[in-house]
Amino acid sequence: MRREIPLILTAIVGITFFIQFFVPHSPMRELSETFSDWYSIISAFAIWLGGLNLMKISFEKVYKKDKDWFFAVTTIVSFFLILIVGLFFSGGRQYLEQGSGYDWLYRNIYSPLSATMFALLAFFVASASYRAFRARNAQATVLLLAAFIVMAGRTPFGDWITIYLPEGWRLSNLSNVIMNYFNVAGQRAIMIGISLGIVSTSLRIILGIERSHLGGE
Amino acid sequence: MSSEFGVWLAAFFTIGIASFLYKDNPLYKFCESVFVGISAGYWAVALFWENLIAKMFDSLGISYFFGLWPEKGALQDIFSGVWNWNLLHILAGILGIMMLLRLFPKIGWIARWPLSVIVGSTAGLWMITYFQSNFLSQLQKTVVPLFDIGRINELSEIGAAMSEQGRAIPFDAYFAAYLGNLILIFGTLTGLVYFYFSKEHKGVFGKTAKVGIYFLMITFGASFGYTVMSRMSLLIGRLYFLFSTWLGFVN
Amino acid sequence: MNKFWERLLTIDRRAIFVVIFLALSVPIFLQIGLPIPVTREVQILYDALEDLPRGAKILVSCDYDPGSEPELQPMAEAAFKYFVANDLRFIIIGLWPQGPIQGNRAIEDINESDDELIVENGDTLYFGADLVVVGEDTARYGIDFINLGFQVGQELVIQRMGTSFEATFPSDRRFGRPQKEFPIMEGIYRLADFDFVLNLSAGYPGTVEWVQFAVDRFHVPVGAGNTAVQAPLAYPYLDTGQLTGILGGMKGGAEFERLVGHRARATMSMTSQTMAHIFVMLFIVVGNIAFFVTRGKSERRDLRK
Amino acid sequence: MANKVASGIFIIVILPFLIWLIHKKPQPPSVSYPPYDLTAVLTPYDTAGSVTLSWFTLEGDDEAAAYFPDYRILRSQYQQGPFEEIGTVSFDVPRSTQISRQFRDIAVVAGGDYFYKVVAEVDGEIIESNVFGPITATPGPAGEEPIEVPDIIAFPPTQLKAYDTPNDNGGSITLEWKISASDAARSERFKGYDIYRGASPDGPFEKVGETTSGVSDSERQVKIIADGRDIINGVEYYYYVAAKWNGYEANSEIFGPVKSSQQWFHTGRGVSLVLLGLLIGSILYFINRAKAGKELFIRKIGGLEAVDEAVGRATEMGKAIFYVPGIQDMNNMQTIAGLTILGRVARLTAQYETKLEVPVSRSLVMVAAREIVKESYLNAGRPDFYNDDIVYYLTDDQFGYAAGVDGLVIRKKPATVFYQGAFFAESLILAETGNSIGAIQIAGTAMPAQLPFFVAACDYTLIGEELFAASAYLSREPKLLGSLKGQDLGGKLIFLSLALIFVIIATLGAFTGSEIVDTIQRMFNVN
Repeated sequence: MRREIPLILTAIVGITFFIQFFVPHSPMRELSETFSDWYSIISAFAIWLGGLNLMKISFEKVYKKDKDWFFAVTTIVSFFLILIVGLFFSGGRQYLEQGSGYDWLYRNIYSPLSATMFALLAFFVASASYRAFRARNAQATVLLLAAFIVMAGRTPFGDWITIYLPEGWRLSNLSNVIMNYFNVAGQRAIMIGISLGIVSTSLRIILGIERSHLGGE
Repeated sequence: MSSEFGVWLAAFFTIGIASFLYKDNPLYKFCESVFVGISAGYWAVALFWENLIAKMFDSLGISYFFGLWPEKGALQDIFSGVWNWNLLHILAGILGIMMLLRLFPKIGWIARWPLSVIVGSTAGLWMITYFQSNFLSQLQKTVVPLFDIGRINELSEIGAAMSEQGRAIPFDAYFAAYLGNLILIFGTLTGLVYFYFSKEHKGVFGKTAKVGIYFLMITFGASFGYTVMSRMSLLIGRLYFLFSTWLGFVN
Repeated sequence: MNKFWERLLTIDRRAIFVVIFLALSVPIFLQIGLPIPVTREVQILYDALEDLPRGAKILVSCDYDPGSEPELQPMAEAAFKYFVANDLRFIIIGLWPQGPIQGNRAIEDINESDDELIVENGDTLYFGADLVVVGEDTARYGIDFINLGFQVGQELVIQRMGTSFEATFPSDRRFGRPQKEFPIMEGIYRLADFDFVLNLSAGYPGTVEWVQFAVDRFHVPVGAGNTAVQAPLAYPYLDTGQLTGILGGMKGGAEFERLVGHRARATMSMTSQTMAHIFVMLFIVVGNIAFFVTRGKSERRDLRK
Repeated sequence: MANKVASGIFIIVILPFLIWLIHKKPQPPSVSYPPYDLTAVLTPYDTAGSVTLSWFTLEGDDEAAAYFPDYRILRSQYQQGPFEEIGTVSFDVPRSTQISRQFRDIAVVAGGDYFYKVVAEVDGEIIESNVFGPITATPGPAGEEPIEVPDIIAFPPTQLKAYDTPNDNGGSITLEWKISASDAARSERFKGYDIYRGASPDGPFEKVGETTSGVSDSERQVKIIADGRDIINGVEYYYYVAAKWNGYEANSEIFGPVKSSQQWFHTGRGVSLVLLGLLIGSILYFINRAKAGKELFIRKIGGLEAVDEAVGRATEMGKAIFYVPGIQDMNNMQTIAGLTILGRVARLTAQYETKLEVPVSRSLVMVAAREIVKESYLNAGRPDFYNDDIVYYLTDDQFGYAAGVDGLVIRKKPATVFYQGAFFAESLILAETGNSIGAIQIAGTAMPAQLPFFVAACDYTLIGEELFAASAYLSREPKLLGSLKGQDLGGKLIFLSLALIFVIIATLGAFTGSEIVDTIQRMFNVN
């Protein structure tokens, strides 16, 4: 029960998707669509599991008067704030519409937080290029050169430092070559490798050889 | 300067998160904890309306029964004698509840059932999709002649016209015609040799794998260079918000 | 001399942060425009849009969140403006929950009318939501454009659209009504009924999934607007013809803005971007000189082979 | 047991497929269209009665090509002729649309039957159109207000064909027609087509769809569209298509009957099936060989060798280990592949009694990770050391999660951080923060865009496929090693050899000017 049924379920669902690809005849399509919907519904339940876990940990922090218990309170408050507003005070289904409370929270709290967190990357990228991109060995040097050329080539700066060369022979052209040929070749090798890894891992999962997601051997 | 409360709030959170750059501090901790709470709740609300209500209650006809949705669902169909696949969504609901049973340690193992449905559908779908889109279509595009005859012919035509105007043929056009396909084929194949696991990287094989690594490194470098651009734009967006929307210094 | 380089090598990263901040901020105040040549991948997308007949229906999938707004929002605005001005109809969806909201915001921002609302046949129509005015052209919600919201399920959503569009996106976002009540949805049963798909994507699910499902399985032309990080991933698909054009990052956005004749934020930001690039390149050069002068003495540790 | 059942199902499934492949199902009719496609109609609104002809232009007919001769319009009262020339249309007359030309014959006698054809000489070759007719010249009803006759009039779509949409599960019929001669893309007046369907040739017909102007296949000048509105398999349908032009509709002829049906095999996916079958077969073969006790070699993977060292280091320093499984859900194979590494790490931390923390961003991942860690602690003989709080959820949101993990890393200062799974932009935020506190970092992802950052900021990085090889590498379990070998031989070797062979053929083909390149490429078309 604990192990066999999950393994059989995995195999049935996995093989359905496999067959569905080659057999258009019913009921394959309907089955695969049904399983897709199941995924959506299960994840809608599962998200509460995560939320409740987060609340549990936060409440524990407050209860134990942990060092940062105040911040646990803010987490709890903001979680319930958006939950209550989104479920009850934002016009139901139209919760995403302009002017709803949910939309207001989205625009003025969620959106700036998310965008700023993302924007920190600009700083990290600069510091990483200063610190980490060193010509330590041949491989690192190649990586660095390619990065440098592409970076220069994507801005007017690249053509400007190679202005003495004839048009069409400047840095932006070199950067195009790297982007369209060397980059594509490398990406392709990685992509093919990944696809093989995925086919083989999927097959092992369907056959029940790989079962770590169900708790190891 | 903006007179809207929301904009000021947004500016506060922007500065709060950015203060992490200096060092970890209470303001950042505050923003971080708000962020974690708000975003967890944000997703819970979105999935509630879009998945639970729309996929389950609407398609089963429960929303219709309570007059919350104009369209009939699977339950109504069944009672009028028509088979509707959406009826199986009841099973999904049961699986979803099994998922929540994870909260109770004694019977938590039952959460493996819904998990296996998720993993099974992923495995089946990804196996096919990646094989088609990454393996087959990349194989297709690697099967090209070593030299692009069409482009070479084109070059000689354009070349004559361009040299009349006193201009040089672009470097990338030359490359594309004579070396492009060669690099594509060679780079892909050597890169693939690098990923070969069941043979030691020695001798000629090892050398080929080494060339493959260099191709991968160029790829990484190119991605990095390209990405720097993207990252900078994100910050520009935030700066526009601060200087223009909030403070009103520029338009 | 050696000391100086050593000091430079161990410099506090906050110094770098300050330099980058200034490099990006100063050009915003100076407002200089730079010339922007149009690259092939942007031209392909624009040409494909130009070839669409009047009244063609375009599916716009906004697969991004506010984090990527600086790169993708200008593209959405430029594209919507172009659609309205050229009598193309568009249907907004999102595989990311935040996507359709971003679509709404783009529509709100391109609206040029100063009025707030008009009353027509007893219905109150709001500008920027029900009606969009661009120059002399007007587009109306439900007829010329619609927002069908978000659906969860990542690539499975695309797969489902391939067989039934209505089952995948049953209702509209603004009124919460069944989608078939709107005239724009007439003739749309499956993904293949769209004339073009424009995917604005910042990651997963995004362009790769649209190529794998919409293009490879259902043969709909897909054009992509990507963040610059995602763009290199999309390039191999351009080469194979699976993608009909790519707008890569802010630069791609600026080029697209130029083609559709709508110079806006992407164009204005290119100067800041160029400055930042120059500084990052300087960092790499200086960092390497310091590294060679000191021969990596003060490196923290090097576990790498 | 389950694995035997699944193997069995696989074989049962694949064998019949291969048989189907040999007996290929008939393809949809390939329709070819003659040049010209001459049609004639009574000019609408013309009370005097005249006939308007319309035909598609020949290749070479554009205003720039000064050598293109005139079209000669011929008319006769009999099908067999004799035809006499009644006029010419010169190339320098602007075309009525981008693709067609029109000619109005006003010299007709009311009640007379006429046949028409068009002839032109291109490159010394005389190209004749089809003979169209008979058409009876009829004047409009007398006494009606004379209406201005438009210069260009609406023409119906022609040569409508309908057939069962191939490779689907029924409920769909594909229509194909040569576009109306009045159809010009972006024309102000041409409004597209309406599709009508009926149960019998006599009607009643009901509008079932509409589509825009323009062609789907520019070479043949045809529009192809599938009708999928409430079609019942096996029921006969009749169709016609109307071109809408300036408030006027021109109907095509009725086509039918046509039935839709379901297909058992997607013929476009044969090559996929064979190659995928080879790959799967090779994996299964080597799994079996490995089970039989055959030793299998696997090369060293640096990033995985370092796992033990990294855990050991954290133990020495008495600090925690962080394991970050990426921001994707269990529906991503990378997450699943990454979690197998978590199993190994958890086992080591249980043995060494090192503190392990796994902040996750998806609740399903939380469930799976807890199962894995629990099992590992059990296997290491330390179930007492396990508690559910080792794995905890932060938020589903990408940057919310990044902000949370960043704060945790800065405050708890772990000695070692693992990043294994699917990562996006947060990769650099995480890796840089880890770097700033001096942690050893081991990353692994199959996201090509994030690999450069991990390579730059982490000590070890598993690149792409190496992540998927991890479970075999770490466990050394024969079955897993066998599958790795199978994927090397059945995947990479086949790819390499096929690519090399076909590249040589393609190169030779390109030099000899044959169309072999296209043929080979079409073989691998993804459908």
